[in-house]
Formats: sequence, C-alpha cells, structure tokens
Amino acid sequence: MNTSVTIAGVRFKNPVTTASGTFGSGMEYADFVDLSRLGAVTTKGVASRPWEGNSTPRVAETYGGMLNAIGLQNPGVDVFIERDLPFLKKYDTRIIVNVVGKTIEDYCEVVERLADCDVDMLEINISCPNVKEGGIAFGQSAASVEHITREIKKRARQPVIMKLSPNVTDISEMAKAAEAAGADALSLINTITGMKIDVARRSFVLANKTGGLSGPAIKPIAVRMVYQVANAVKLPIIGMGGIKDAEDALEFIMAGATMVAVGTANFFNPYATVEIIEGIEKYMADNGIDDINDLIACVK
Amino acid sequence: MNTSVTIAGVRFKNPVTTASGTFGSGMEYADFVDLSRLGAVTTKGVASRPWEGNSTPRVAETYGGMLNAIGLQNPGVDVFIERDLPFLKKYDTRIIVNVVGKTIEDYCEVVERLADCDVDMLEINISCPNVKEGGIAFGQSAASVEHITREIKKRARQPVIMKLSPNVTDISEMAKAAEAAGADALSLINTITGMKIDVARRSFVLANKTGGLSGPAIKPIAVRMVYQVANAVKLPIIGMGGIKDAEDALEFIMAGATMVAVGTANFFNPYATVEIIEGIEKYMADNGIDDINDLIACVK
Amino acid sequence: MLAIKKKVKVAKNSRLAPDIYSIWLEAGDIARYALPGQFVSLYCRDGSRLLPRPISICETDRDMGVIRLVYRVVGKGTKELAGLAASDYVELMGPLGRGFVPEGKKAMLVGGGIGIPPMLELAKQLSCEKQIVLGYRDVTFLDNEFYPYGKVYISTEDGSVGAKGNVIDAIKANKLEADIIYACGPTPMLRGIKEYAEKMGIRAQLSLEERMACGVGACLGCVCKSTYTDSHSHVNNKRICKDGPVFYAEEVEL
Amino acid sequence: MLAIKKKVKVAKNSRLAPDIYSIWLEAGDIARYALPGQFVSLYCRDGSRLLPRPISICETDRDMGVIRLVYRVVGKGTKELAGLAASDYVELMGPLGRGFVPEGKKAMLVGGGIGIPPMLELAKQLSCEKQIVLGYRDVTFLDNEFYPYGKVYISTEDGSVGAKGNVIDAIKANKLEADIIYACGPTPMLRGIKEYAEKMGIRAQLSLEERMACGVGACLGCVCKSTYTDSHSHVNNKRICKDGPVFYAEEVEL
Ligand SMILES: Cc1cc2nc3c(=O)[nH]c(=O)nc-3n(C[C@H](O)[C@H](O)[C@H](O)COP(=O)(O)OP(=O)(O)OC[C@H]3O[C@@H](n4cnc5c(N)ncnc54)[C@H](O)[C@@H]3O)c2cc1C
Ligand SMILES: Cc1cc2nc3c(=O)[nH]c(=O)nc-3n(C[C@H](O)[C@H](O)[C@H](O)COP(=O)(O)OP(=O)(O)OC[C@H]3O[C@@H](n4cnc5c(N)ncnc54)[C@H](O)[C@@H]3O)c2cc1C
Ligand SMILES: Cc1cc2nc3c(=O)[nH]c(=O)nc-3n(C[C@H](O)[C@H](O)[C@H](O)COP(=O)(O)O)c2cc1C
Ligand SMILES: Cc1cc2nc3c(=O)[nH]c(=O)nc-3n(C[C@H](O)[C@H](O)[C@H](O)COP(=O)(O)O)c2cc1C
Ligand code: FES
Ligand code: FES
Repeated sequence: MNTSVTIAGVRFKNPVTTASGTFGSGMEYADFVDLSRLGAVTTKGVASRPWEGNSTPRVAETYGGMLNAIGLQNPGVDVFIERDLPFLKKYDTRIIVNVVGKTIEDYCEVVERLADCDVDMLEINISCPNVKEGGIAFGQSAASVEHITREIKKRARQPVIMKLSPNVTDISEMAKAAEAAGADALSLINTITGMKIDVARRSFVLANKTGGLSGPAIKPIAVRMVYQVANAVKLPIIGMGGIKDAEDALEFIMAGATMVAVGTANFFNPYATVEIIEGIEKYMADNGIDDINDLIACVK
Repeated sequence: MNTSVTIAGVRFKNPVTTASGTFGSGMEYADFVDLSRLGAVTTKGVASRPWEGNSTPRVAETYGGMLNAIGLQNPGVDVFIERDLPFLKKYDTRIIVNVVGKTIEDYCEVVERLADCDVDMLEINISCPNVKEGGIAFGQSAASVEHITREIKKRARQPVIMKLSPNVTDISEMAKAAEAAGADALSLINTITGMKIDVARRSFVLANKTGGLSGPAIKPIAVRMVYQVANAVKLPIIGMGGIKDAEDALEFIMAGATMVAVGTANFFNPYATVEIIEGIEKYMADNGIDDINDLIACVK
Repeated sequence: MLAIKKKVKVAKNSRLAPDIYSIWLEAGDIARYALPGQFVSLYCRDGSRLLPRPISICETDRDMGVIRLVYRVVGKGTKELAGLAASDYVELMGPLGRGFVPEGKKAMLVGGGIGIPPMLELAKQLSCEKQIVLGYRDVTFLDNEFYPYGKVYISTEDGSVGAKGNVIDAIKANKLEADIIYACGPTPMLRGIKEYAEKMGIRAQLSLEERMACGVGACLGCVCKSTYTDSHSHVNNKRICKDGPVFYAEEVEL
Repeated sequence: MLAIKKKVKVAKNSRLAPDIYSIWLEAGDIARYALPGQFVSLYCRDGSRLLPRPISICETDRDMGVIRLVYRVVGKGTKELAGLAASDYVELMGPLGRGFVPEGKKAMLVGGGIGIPPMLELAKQLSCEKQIVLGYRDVTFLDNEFYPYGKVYISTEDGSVGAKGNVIDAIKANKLEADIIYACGPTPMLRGIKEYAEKMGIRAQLSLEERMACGVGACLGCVCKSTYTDSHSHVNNKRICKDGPVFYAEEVEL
C-alpha cells in the first residue's frame, strides 16, 4: 500500500501535515505523537523579527469551532533557524515553514533567510485575518496574490505554497493568480473572519473584536473551496479546515487535495494527526486501495 | 418593557422573525407555535411561477450545521397570493415575502404582483447559492446589487429588504451598493456555499454537489458580517445565521441588527422562535433594559 | 393528533440482531394517536448533530402509552440511540406523516430490510386476510413476531433462511394474490412492487424514504417526484415527511 | 511526567455550596505525578464544545491514584461536569503547566474565590509554617479542610463570615508576615498581592488564568505579559498553560 504523495518534487511519506499555528514547531505535541510518523510538520508563521501578537483574550470557543486572534506572535526567523529547525531535523519528517510579513519586503526577507536552510517547502501566509497590516490584505485580490507570489518566487530556493484566504468572493480567481505567478502548490483554507459577543458583559469576547473561525464547523466550506480550486488550476493542493478524523481527511483528498493539514483538532485531540494517518491506512486496506494517489480528486 | 422595533416605518411587535425557506408560509409550524407571537413571518422564496427545485438528496447534516440545496422550489406567486397570504392574514403578525427570480424581470414581476397585496415588506433574495441562474449571481458584485435594487425599488409598493450573500470578499461593499440604490433595509446572512462528500460511496452527498451551509456553525461569521455592515451603512439590518436561542439573538442585536431571523433552529426545535422571544424578554427584565432599541448596536 | 416535540423516557432498549435494535419509549399521547406507517423524528443528544433521525413506528401500546421503534445502526445518530438504557431520556417529535390506509379484503404486507418494522403495527391493526412477505439480506429479525397475524413468507438474498432471492421472487414463486399491497423497503424493492402491482392490477401503498431536515413539511428537503402536479407544491414534487411517507404507487415516480 | 490525554472514571461528584462542586477522578499516573498548582484540561462530551476546560488540581491521593477538582458552574462545560455521576467517564489531559515551587520558612497561602482549591494540595504538601488566607464573596467552601494545615484567616466581601473585605484587607488587618506568598484568585486580587509583596519585600508566586485552546503551549492563545523578554517567545509574552500558570510576581505584568 502506498500512502506517499509528491508535491513539487518533494516526497511526503503520507499526506498528513499540521496546520500552521496549531502545532507550534512541533515541540509541544512531540510529547503526544511521534513526529516521525507525520508526512510533514508545518510550523507556526515565522516573521523577519519577533512579533508580540494581539492582546488577550485571543481565543474563544464557538459552536463546533473556535475563534482565534493570536495575531501571529512568533519569535522571528533567527530564533526559528537556531532553535526550532534543529529540533525538527531530529525527526524523520518533512518541514514546511509558514512565512508571514507586514510588507512584501518582510516576506522576502524571511524567504531569503531560509534559502540556505534545510527546509522542504515554504508556505506563504497571505490569509491571516488577525493582523492589521499584511496577512489577508495580500490574499483578497487576484492582482496582489499574483504580485506577492511573483516576488517570493524570485527569491525562494524551496518550492512555494501559497496559502489562500476563504474570505473572498471567488477563491479560484486567487488560485489562478498564484498559479500564473509560478506558485508550486496551494494550501487552503485559512480561517474565516468571525466575531463573538459576550451578551452578559455586552462586549466582544476577543480583545481584537474579530478572530479567525476554524474547526469542524467550517469543514463544508473548506471542502467546497478545495473542490473549486482543484477544478480551476493544476497545482497540487494541501487541504485544511475542520479536519478531525480520517473520514474528514478523505473528504478533502477526494475533493482534490494531495495532502491535508490538521489544525484545531490537535487542541481537542493531541493524537489526531497520527490517528488520521492510521485511519487513512485502514480505509485503504478495507477498500482495496493500493495507492493513495488513486483517491485524489476521485469525486468529480 | 418595549420589545417593538420599527424598520422603514413598519412596526414589529418584537424583533423576531423567521428565516426564509425554513418556515414555509408558516402553516406547518403553526402546529407548534402561535404565529401571532412572532414579530413577523418571512416566507419561503416566491417566484413568478412554480419552481421544481433541485433533485434529492437536497439536505445533509454537517458538524453543528446543515447543507441545503432545495433550489428554491415554490408554488409561484399566484398560489402564494391565493392560498398562503390569506392563511397568514389570520394571525396578528407582520408578513415579509421573500422574492426570487432567474432574471431581473422575474423579480420585478413578483414585486409587481405583490404591489396591491397586504404584505408588509419584501425581502429580495439575491443570495441563494443553490440555483444555476439568478440567486447569488446578483449578490456577488456591487454593481449588480445596485442595479437590481434600483430596478426593484422602482416597482415596489412595500419597503424593500435586500438579502445579502456572505460569499463575498467584502459584504459592506454590497451593503453600500444596496443603500445607494435605495434599499430600505438589509438582511444577512444567507447560507455559505459548502460541500459534503460521502467517503464510503465516494460521491457527493447532495445531488446538486454544493449546498448552502446554515445553522449554529456559521454564527460567528454572521455576527461579524452584521457588525461590519452596521458600521458601514445606516440601513436597519435583519440579522440571521445560526440563531438558536435568545443569547444568540442578542449577539446579533448588540452587533447591530434591529431584527433577527430564526432559520435552521426551527428544524431542531420547532418552538425556537417563541422561546427566543421569551428569552429576550427575560434578559431585558433581568438586566433592567426597558427598551430593546437600547440594545441595538450597543457593542462597538 | 398534532405533532409535538418532547423528551420521552426509554422503557427498554435491546439488540435483536447484529446492528438491529428495538427500543420502547414512553411517548404518551404519541402512542395513543399514532397510526401504522407514521414515523417519529429522534434528536441526538450531541449538539454537533442537529437534524432529526426519522424512524417509523413499529408498534404502539395505546394503553401503556408506549411506542416501539426498530432501527439499524448505520451512523452516529443511531449509534447514540443504541447506547441508551432504560430510564434515559430522548428528544422526539411525532407522530409525523401519513400512514397506511386500511382497504381491501386480502392484503399483502411487504417489508424489505429495515422497512420491515412499520409492517408490524399494520399487521396487528388490519383485520382482513393477510399475507406477509419479509425480505432480508441474511440475518432475520422481527419475523417471529409476524406469525400471529398472517401467513409469513421469508426471503433472504443469500438463501440462508426462507427462499433465496428478494421479496418479488418470493411473491412470484408463491403466486401471491391480493387486492392491496402495503410495502416499505429500499427503493429498488418498491420499484419492483410498483411494477408488479401495476401488472397485476393490484393497488399498492408504498412507504418512501428521503433525507429530512424539518420533518414537518416546511423545508422542502425530502421531496419525491409525483406523477401529477401536486396540489400543495404546484409542481411534480411531494413532501415525504408531510404528504407521505406512504403514497399510492401511481402517485409517485420511483 | 509528560502530559497525557485519557478517559478517566468519576469516583465521586458532589456539591459543596451553591454552584460549587467537588469531583474525584480516577486519574492514575496523573494523580501520582501532579504537583500543587498544576492543572488538568477537561473535555466536554457534547461535540459542539470542543475546547478544554482548564481546572486546577485541588487534591491528589497518590496511593489511590485519584485527583480532586473543585469547580464553579459558570457555563455549559462546567454544567455538564456537574451532571456527572460516580462511574461516568470524562476525557481529560494532564498534568499541565508548572505548579508552585516550595521555598522559604514562613509561607502565606492566599486563595480568592475559585482560586482557593489549588491552595489545598499546596497546604498539604508544604512542610513550613503556614498562614492561610481565604477570600470569598459570601458563601464559604473548602475552608474547613484547611484547618489541619495552618492558621486560617477568612474574609468575605459581605462580612457574613470572617472579616469583611478582601484578602488584602485580611492580611493587613492581621499584619501577616511571611517570606513567601503563594496566591491564586481573580486578577485584581493578584495585582493587590503583587503590590503588597513588593512593598513588603516578600517573594510571591501567583497562579494566573486565561482562555486556552491547546493547553500545552502550542497555540499561543493564553499568554500573559511578561516583564522581560521571554526566553521561549522572544517577546514580552509568557504562555500561562506551559510556562505557568504559576509565575513569580516580578516575572509578569498584571
Ligand atoms: C420516513 C422514514 C422512516 C424510517 N424508518 C426507519 C426505521 O424504522 N428504522 C431504521 O433503522 N431506519 C429508518 N429510517 C432510516 C433512518 O432515518 C436512518 O437510518 C437514520 O436517520 C440514520 O441516522 P444516523 O445518524 O445513524 O446516520 P448518518 O448517516 O450519520 O446520518 C447523517 C444524516 O443523514 C440522515 N440519513 C442517513 N440515512 C438516512 C436514511 N436512510 N433516510 C433518511 N435519512 C437518513 C440522518 O437522518 C442524518 O441527518 C427511516 C427513514 C425515513 C425517511
Ligand atoms: C489554569 C486555570 C485553572 C483553573 N482552575 C479552576 C478551578 O480549579 N476551578 C474552577 O471552577 N475554575 C477554574 N478555572 C476556570 C475554568 O477554566 C472556567 O470556569 C471554565 O473553563 C468555564 O467553562 P464553561 O464551559 O463552564 O464556561 P463557558 O463560559 O461556557 O466557556 C466557554 C469557553 O471559555 C472558556 N472559559 C470560560 N471562563 C474561563 C476562565 N475563567 N478561564 C479560562 N477559560 C475560561 C472555557 O474554557 C471555554 O473554552 C481555571 C482556569 C485556568 C486557566
Ligand atoms: C490558533 C491558530 C493559529 C493559527 N496560526 C496560523 C499561522 O500562523 N499561519 C497560518 O497560515 N495559519 C494559521 N492558522 C490557520 C490554520 O493553519 C488553518 O488554516 C485553519 O485553522 C483551518 O484549519 P482547522 O480548522 O483544521 O484549524 C491558525 C489557526 C489557529 C486556530
Ligand atoms: C432549507 C433552507 C431553505 C432556505 N430557503 C431560502 C429561501 O427560499 N430564500 C432565502 O432568501 N433564504 C433561504 N434560506 C436561507 C435562510 O433564510 C437563512 O438566511 C440561512 O439559513 C441562515 O440562517 P440559519 O443559520 O438560522 O438557518 C434557506 C435556508 C435553509 C436552511
Ligand atoms: S423534511 Fe422538511 S419538508 Fe420534509
Ligand atoms: S492554550 Fe495554547 S499556548 Fe496556552
């Protein structure tokens, strides 16, 4: 049985990675799962220098999901290279670094700092709804998606995944723009902007007022967008948004994702990633599927 | 204690109505709740002639929500006027008629047929994701929102509510376009396009492939959009999307909605509408709020 | 009786066969007014699953105010149901839909798989001559409970019990005649019954199934194709939850 | 011990005061390795509520492998918890975070409201001289269980039990001295303790609270402001779930 997939020439032992920002750089969850079991670890967004992030409360529970407005707190690319990368290199897994910035220059700086590092792919986050500058602003028009993708592709040594925002009228337009500018792959979806009000206190629950909605609640939207994008471009897709078990992961794969990422589910089940890998293997065995690649985009 | 609100000169005894398409024309739920308790009944979308709707399966359950692709099945405006309207007139409640069409002419035909009828407001559905022509197509660009609103306003005798789609990059642009074209009020949100795949059968669950996501799962997105629109235009808003109890309803009101509509919740609690009205009254009593209008947009 | 939604107490919940369970519920008036072929909608406790699970009423005990449902565990909702124990509570709406209408002098009751349960109360209530045809894939259930009410013919797809084949095979093999057929089961079976009834000139009442959201006729989620323009919908659609689940064969396209 | 997530059995769940409950859980190794001030994350059964509910460990019985939590019902998650009965199961992750570090010869343990429970295990384990200050709004709970471990001072806001006022009032009124303060309670109380400790030159360990998502340090949801650049985050943020919940007063801004 083959569970390995290849994206832009990079081979992953299985199609399961972690959703950026939900798994740190893997350290914390290494207590629960063997990181070497994962197809890849996708790191928290890394900026050119340390970011403080937003005020608290930064997270709120919603029906079947959650809101977050972390605001991309991160220790910066230098600490990442010195501390987190060597940690991850101890495991037999691929490393995808999620890159954030306030300006295109910021993004490019991180990409250039990572050029000589032993990382497998870069995931460019142009879809974070929780920062005032940058983030989602780059991901909500085809022209800016194309521009930033082009600038990054000029400098990147590793294959580039553009991470798309669901907060758009037509995500396939963004996908096409990224493809036109030379992106090697796409990942979707980032969180959907949401809000929660505390009725008793008559105030916002999050200090940032709005946050990004994630978790099982958003899965149908994510599956639809993966299907839409898979039918609009030729690029491989890393699908995410509400995946909590193997069945969910298979939905994304059948809709057109080559890989899937597990995000919010880690918070309510720290073993989720490995359980999903095992569940996919079981599904394949039970259904006589020899190669996971036969399932990708099999529902048309 | 005053729970009445006024939109475009129409006074509602309380701020709770039903979300179009989830309550028929009230007949079926009249077995469970006294329709005279409701601020208004908003009807299923009515077209110029009978529509068959989509093939089945038309509904699917999702985590904390559901997908529907009814495809606007309806008996047409003539049957509506002859049968449903007289039924509704027996109750002491306001009547909001949801209007659908495949072309602008279709919409206008319904609006004109209703001109002499005893209905209180028209809600123009330019946001249904489940029909091939019309529906959402009119609701996803500011120019077309403005155009259709203007055409309808020319003909409508009753105040016009434009029902906005959440499947857009910036819903406040659509709200501004509707306002510029003379809309009297806005309602939001309609469903969010989603998809579910049956992994065992390797096929779509819905015959229509995609459907509209509704229910508690989408509430944070809806509250955010209501807040956004309330801060972008002066028009009164009817808020909806996942409301299941009084606390949810109050979130929308505090975010800026003058009225709220209860949709999917009817399906899992046929008493939801009246329980919400009672819950709002209790909240007001417990918190010493004399006038519901003091709560509208109180969270800034 | 108008449908109501309420919390009811489980009187007993037991396993009949692999994945097939029987539950008795203290449903009060619902038990007293429900007709054979009507159904109830059950709600899950887990808030992540919101839609009703429609389940046909298998038996009612009017004096005791209890109803019996027999169900197959196919997903998370029915699994949750199977986990309930006596004196647990479950939320339920009913009675829903239109049931079977008694008619004729010689009836054939045909149930396929999980379509068998609603035939039991019908068998109990019909006073005419009854032939009961029950089709299973392999393991049988409820069959013993039909014997008091008529002659029972059993078919299994693998031939392990009764005749090998489906219910149509059994009907043909036994040259069964009737002036009314009542049937509930998978669509291919109902299609076969419809054809057979037409050919033989027998009236047939068929109980259909579709995914539901409201269960009360408001959402238009659960329609089937009707032969003629329906008087409620004004198109060729009938609502299974409200206008059915039982229809005359000639009313619907399968 | 590394944290684990598992299903544990309820040994006992009982009400201590209005809305205040005490639950004993058969947590095995978690009970054996947990330190005072550490917490566990509880998960709801209802799938519509996904995030963990962090609750401090109030007592551990290492031999029996049980832990005790004392909690206030404030929302749906804690309400669900209050509904559990002996031999029900609950999903839990732990032990989490860094607890109190024993130090000094004369300690003051200060608990405010639902911040009181974690002070109990600490009181049991500390071998030095102990003064215990417990602050309540009105109704007291757990206070009796502290008497064996030191001198107990009680304050209530309404003055119904002990001294009227808050814990700082009680500390000042009794001119309490110590070389270490351990405190858990609402932020305004902790702020008062921090100020008092600074003024008096006493070291203070404070247990903080924030909304959590992962509970293990990965999501950066639960940070507090740190006085200096934190060695992990490289900004002025510390993760309450991982680097805390207990911090030295001088490490954090409140
Ligand atoms: C009128 C009617 C009467 C029925 N009577 C019986 C009965 O007596 N015994 C019995 O075992 N089953 C009966 N069914 C089928 C039963 O409703 C489904 O098996 C059940 O809803 C599955 O729920 P689940 O959560 O276990 O499965 P899931 O697959 O997890 O359910 C997901 C969603 O799909 C819906 N769904 C899944 N399968 C069906 C189905 N076959 N029909 C309609 N909705 C479905 C569920 O209600 C739910 O909304 C009946 C269906 C209808 C429409
Ligand atoms: C380290 C730590 C230790 C704690 N120890 C205790 C204890 O020993 N006893 C006790 O009664 N309470 C304790 N709390 C508070 C407890 O976590 C909340 O009261 C509880 O999560 C409320 O859940 P709910 O579902 O009832 O409320 P809801 O308001 O419905 O919860 C909604 C969401 O908000 C979160 N939330 C709500 N209130 C708080 C809060 N005060 N702190 C953190 N998250 C919150 C919930 O976890 C959930 O994600 C502690 C909190 C922390 C951070
Ligand atoms: C707490 C949190 C932090 C996140 N941080 C990032 C981030 O740094 N970069 C990024 O591209 N996406 C970030 N995301 C988005 C996730 O990677 C993912 O796209 C989204 O949560 C949907 O997947 P899920 O529903 O499985 O969580 C974050 C999500 C959460 C919940
Ligand atoms: C079954 C179903 C049918 C619907 N039909 C219509 C419709 O005819 N016209 C319309 O404007 N909206 C329609 N909607 C959208 C709802 O009115 C509402 O905007 C949406 O469901 C969000 O609210 P909720 O989450 O409370 O259901 C329909 C929704 C559902 C679930
Ligand atoms: S389920 Fe809503 S009309 Fe039948
Ligand atoms: S809750 Fe995730 S870092 Fe603390």
